Amino acid sequence: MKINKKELLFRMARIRKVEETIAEKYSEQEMRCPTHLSIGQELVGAAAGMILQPNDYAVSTHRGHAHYLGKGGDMNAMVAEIYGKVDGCARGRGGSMHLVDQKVGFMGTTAIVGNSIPVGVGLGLSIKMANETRVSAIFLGDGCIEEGVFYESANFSAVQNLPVVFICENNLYSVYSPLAVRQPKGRVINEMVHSLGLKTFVEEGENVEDTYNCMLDAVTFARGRNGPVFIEISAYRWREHCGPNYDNDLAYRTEEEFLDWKARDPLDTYRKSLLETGQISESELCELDEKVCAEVDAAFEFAVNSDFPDNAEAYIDEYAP
Amino acid sequence: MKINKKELLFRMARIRKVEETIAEKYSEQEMRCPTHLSIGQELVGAAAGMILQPNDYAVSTHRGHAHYLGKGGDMNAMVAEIYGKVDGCARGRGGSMHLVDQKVGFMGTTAIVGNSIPVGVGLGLSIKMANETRVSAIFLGDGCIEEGVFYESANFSAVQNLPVVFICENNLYSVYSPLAVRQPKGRVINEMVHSLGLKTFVEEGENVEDTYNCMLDAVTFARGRNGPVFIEISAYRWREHCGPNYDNDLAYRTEEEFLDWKARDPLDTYRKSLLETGQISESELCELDEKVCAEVDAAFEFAVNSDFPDNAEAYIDEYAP
Amino acid sequence: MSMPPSKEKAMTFAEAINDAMIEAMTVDDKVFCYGLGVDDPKRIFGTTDDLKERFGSGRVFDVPTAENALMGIGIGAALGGYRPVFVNQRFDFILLAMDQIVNGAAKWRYMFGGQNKVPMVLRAIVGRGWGQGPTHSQCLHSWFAHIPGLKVVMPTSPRDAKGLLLASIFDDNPVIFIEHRWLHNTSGLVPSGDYRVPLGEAEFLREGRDLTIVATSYMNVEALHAMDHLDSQGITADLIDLRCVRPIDWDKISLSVKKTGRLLVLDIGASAVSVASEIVSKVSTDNWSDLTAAPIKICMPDKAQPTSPALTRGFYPDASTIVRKISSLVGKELEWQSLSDKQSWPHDVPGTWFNGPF
Amino acid sequence: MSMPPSKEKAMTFAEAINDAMIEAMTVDDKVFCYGLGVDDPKRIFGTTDDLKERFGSGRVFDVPTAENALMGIGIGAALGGYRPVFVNQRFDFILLAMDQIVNGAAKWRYMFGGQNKVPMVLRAIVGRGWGQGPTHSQCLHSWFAHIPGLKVVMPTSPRDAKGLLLASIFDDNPVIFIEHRWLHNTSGLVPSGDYRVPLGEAEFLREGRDLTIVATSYMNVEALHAMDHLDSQGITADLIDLRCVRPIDWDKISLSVKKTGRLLVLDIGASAVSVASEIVSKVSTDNWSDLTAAPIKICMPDKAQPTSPALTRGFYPDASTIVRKISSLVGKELEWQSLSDKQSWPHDVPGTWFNGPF
Ligand SMILES: Cc1ncc(C[n+]2csc(CCOP(=O)(O)OP(=O)(O)O)c2C)c(N)n1
Ligand SMILES: Cc1ncc(C[n+]2csc(CCOP(=O)(O)OP(=O)(O)O)c2C)c(N)n1
Ligand SMILES: [Mg+2]
Ligand SMILES: [Mg+2]
Repeated sequence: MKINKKELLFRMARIRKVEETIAEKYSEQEMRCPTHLSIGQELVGAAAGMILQPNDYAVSTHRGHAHYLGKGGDMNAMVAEIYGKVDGCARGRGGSMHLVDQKVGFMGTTAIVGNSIPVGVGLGLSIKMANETRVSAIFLGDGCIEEGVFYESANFSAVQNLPVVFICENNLYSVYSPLAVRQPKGRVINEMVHSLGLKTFVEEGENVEDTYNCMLDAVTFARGRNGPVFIEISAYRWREHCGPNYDNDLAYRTEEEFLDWKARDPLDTYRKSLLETGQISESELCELDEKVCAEVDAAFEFAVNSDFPDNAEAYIDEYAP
Repeated sequence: MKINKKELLFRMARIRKVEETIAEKYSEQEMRCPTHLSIGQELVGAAAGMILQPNDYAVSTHRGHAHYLGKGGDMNAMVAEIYGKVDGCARGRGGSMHLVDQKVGFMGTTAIVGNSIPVGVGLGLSIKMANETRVSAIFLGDGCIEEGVFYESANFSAVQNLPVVFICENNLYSVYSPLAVRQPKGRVINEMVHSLGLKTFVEEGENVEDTYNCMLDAVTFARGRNGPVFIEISAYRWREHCGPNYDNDLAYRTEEEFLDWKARDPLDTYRKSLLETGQISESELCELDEKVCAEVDAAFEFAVNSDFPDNAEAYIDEYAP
Repeated sequence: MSMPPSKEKAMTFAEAINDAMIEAMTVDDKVFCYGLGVDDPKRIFGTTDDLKERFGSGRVFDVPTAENALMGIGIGAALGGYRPVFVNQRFDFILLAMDQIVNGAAKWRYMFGGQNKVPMVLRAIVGRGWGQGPTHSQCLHSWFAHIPGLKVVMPTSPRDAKGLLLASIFDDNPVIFIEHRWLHNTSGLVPSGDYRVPLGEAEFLREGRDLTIVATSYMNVEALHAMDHLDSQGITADLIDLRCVRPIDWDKISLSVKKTGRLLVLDIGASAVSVASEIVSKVSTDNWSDLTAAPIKICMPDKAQPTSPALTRGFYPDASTIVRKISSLVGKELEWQSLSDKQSWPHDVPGTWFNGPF
Repeated sequence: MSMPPSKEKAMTFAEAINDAMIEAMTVDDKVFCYGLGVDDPKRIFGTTDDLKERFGSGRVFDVPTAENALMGIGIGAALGGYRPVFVNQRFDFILLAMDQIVNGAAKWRYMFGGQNKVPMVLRAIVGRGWGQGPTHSQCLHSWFAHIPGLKVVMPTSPRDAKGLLLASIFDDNPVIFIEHRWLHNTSGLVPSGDYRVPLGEAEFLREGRDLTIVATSYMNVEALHAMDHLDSQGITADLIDLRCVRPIDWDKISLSVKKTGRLLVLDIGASAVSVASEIVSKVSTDNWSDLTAAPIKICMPDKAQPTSPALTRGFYPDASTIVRKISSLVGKELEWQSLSDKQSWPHDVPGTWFNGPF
């Protein structure tokens, strides 16, 4: 299958733009919830969204904006959610860490590390039981790997041969903590996971099309009922763990490291390479940017203009009727 | 280091004899607590007890009799504990699943699968912090491996390079469940654990001296501050999971499988081989058996004659003063 | 919901659970059952008998020992349209699954704006006696009753075991279904077919004048013994089997307290910060002027549970404890010794049929 | 235990925690501190400042995200002679560690016959406001207060933050130490040196006639506002800062209720089956004849907590809620509106200094 390259670029650019706009406006104090941006990490969500089918399931973590948008989640509803508005995808009850769009199979992001992993496996079980050909994708970070529930979930998915796609973005950090204090020296995550009984795939996230193809292979494998797969993609978070700012001044990582990754920015690199190889024209890029800007502007306008939920909504939906 | 073969045989025989006596007397309804026997699985506890130093720590599981006795735990106190007596190692408060003898570093067995594993790792951490040369041994079964806490504990011990010795007896079953419904096809436990970052060792439990040497190598490695180790030894539980009876009639496993393992009984095999190769004489064996019988008889006599704890003891020790 | 009176059959509590499972899996092929040992020779004390044979290993399956993931897997399957029943042989094991139960199942619907639902049942069995000891005997229903988003069901009779389990399975919320091991072998008449008992409705097991007894699970059995015993001494009580501890049927409790003016609450868990405390608290606040005496509760001691039979003797409150408390509540000397003397089998087993280990 | 009055210094609650950590690690080299981020640039809201620099990375270390094992590792290290302090940025995270806390730490001493001890502290921080939402704001102290073998500490003042943390670290039992995020920046005088406040002793923050208020953690702050406000309206109260919810200082509560005859309990968790319920329940039973009005409680709603500021407005009870309840408790109309009007910053942050995210 050929990659729709412009579409991939568009999807990455779109995520970048939303995230940067959130960062820009966050200091206005109107988005009053913990917010974890995906800037620098747009590729995986963007590519996954093209590879997965709308009726495939997905779940994600605290850092879920890119995955939600990639999977086809409603941008207006996401921004409104962060603004705490009633048109938010969770009617303002969840905030940035609780994105959901069931129409497109995006079943939820949750705020406890590892918490959504078994849920994704359970969705995979439901697929198997119903004898369907969808897959269930689980987005997770390198830190999620450390929770026992990841291990239990991976094991179960292997025992039951479930159509589950674990997609791990290894961005080297969990909050301010480097891998060295969290995982054994020399650990290669995908190799470790391979030994748990999953078919594994790995790619450097700076290689945009290779990453796409790698993810495509993995999803195809799982969809073919060959069992669960685990994909590890390297990535780098540009801004602080939670919030809108750069924080390299805090010295938990070096400015050089950041600049090195930034220089290999998948979005920028890909944009340039498509342009240089004549696969996209300047004017197409202009158009793309305009489209992205228009969509994002509209989303913020939608969110800002959306009403707050009625206060009484805090007290409903404890139970399904 | 040369193996003290007679001692090893003695230790195995001693465990077998206690366990068989428990089985014999269990139907008298005087041992009123869930009891998981080690018959068929004496080797690991016996060998570990010779290899570990008295000031090394150990923790174990619901099936802990052999580990407790091997480590030097007081047999009288164990039997009394199972009888619910005040001279029991936990004063009757814990029963068969809660054995402890801190004098010999045996820090406790607990009844929740996986529960004692991080405790053993924490003991290892205390050793490292105190800069001592002891090790902390963690006995566990193939089922314990499935709990997330095992994985988290193994990971932490590797990250911190702790002197921890995981000793896994793979007896193929967790209660009535074979490995096939619990772990992926083709899983080799020690290989999986190796990928978690531990140095691993494996041996067939029917090879008594090889198993001893394998465990010795592993403990030596950990004691040398080279990091945590994981030992997998194959074994077979002869009787029912919990209780005194044989239960092959329940058909969760075949009589043939049982007979096959029984034919390779490490205790019997080793006894015969020492005798055949002239490393022990018939009369020494007689002596050994007598010694074992005398000790076990004495332990049961001790336990039966021990008092029950005063009823008021149920209500003390909620808190340390 | 609850069907017109149909054929009834005598069966044990365990058989009633089994009957409910079979019924649920028959009427809805989205119901499935998983957990350690659900298809093993013992079949969870018989409660999952015949399920694998009838419904196949796709819908009835054994699992790795991994309670937290297994709970989350149930949530996912529920979101995927199924009605999972996750079975746990001991309540104590699900301490490992609290993140998924509380941060996950209980919150899912609310925190995603009410657009979805997590219809699943977690069956948890509470041990007692025969050396179950400190970590095989806890009943933390009081924890769950504190958590918005959960329903918590504690049946006493075989009839309710069936009716409440069916209602739980077909409820669209996560339900914690708590079975007391000492009830599994009790028997009674149970309606056949798709018999459901609505969640959140308590039941009067006795009606009387002198006091209101609110009890959960096995303590209803002891309360019935106590009231039978007191019959001849002229004391009668409303005995309310709570059946659900979240939500609680406050109306029935309040109605009864208005009549009797006296409240005694019986609980199978530790005393401090318990469902029993909640009931005493709420009644003291809301029925203040109805009460004619200080409300009291009888719970398990605020201690871990010991193993030795010498230590469990007297640890679990029973009918004679209840009679003694009623005596002080109604301010009248009542005979109780003969009750204690009556029991012909050891205190740490549910009956003569039992010879360990659980 | 508590030292002769020494030098006092003004500091924030967070600084007081930090001070206690430094003191504990200085006086006893068996004390160590671990948890996600204890040595990171933010230092757990400043509470672990300077620890790594002073005591080295052997005694102050970051960890993998693995709460259950980390709790058990603390138990093991405690059995090995250490006094671990395990830090958690949100209470909600330790739902993953319940097996080790309840089946392990709480039981260890009892179930092994009283021959050992598990001196460890689990610090858990409770979030609130600024969109912390359903799984970053729960306070389940009521769960722990139900568990034999645990101590549960909830300081309000900087002084107590230090004194109770030192006492917790040097207590020979597992202690759950709960910090409210909205207290971290409050300030007050704190004694220097090894200042300890005994666990299990409540403190009178105010003495008065008309009612007894029993409060935990941040609700003491709101109660103080309320009582300041009511001063001019002629209402005075005993305000008892509970400080520990296990064990509970029943003597002080009872003493006060005997005097006032009226009880109001304030809690920072959900209402049903809470510590507040326990207090109302116990007082209703034990101080029945002292009470002159129905005891009442003010808790968080029995709902998951929403994220949007539009939804959290009014969700958390505050001083004006307290005044209104007191009004009905003492049967007298009291002015409260001016209290609500006074707040100059948004309701979802602790003060003007705060501009998210937590
Ligand atoms: C159980 C739990 N422990 C700790 C946290 C705090 N926390 C929030 S995000 C995060 C980092 C997770 O790292 P990773 O999975 O690598 O994701 P990333 O932030 O790098 O995308 C942590 C530790 C949490 N939310 N839940
Ligand atoms: C958390 C938890 N889940 C389930 C159980 C029930 N259980 C008791 S022993 C056991 C089997 C464990 O198997 P394994 O570790 O292989 O030990 P073995 O009995 O074979 O020695 C199980 C599942 C338990 N005690 N704790
Ligand atoms: Mg990361
Ligand atoms: Mg096994």
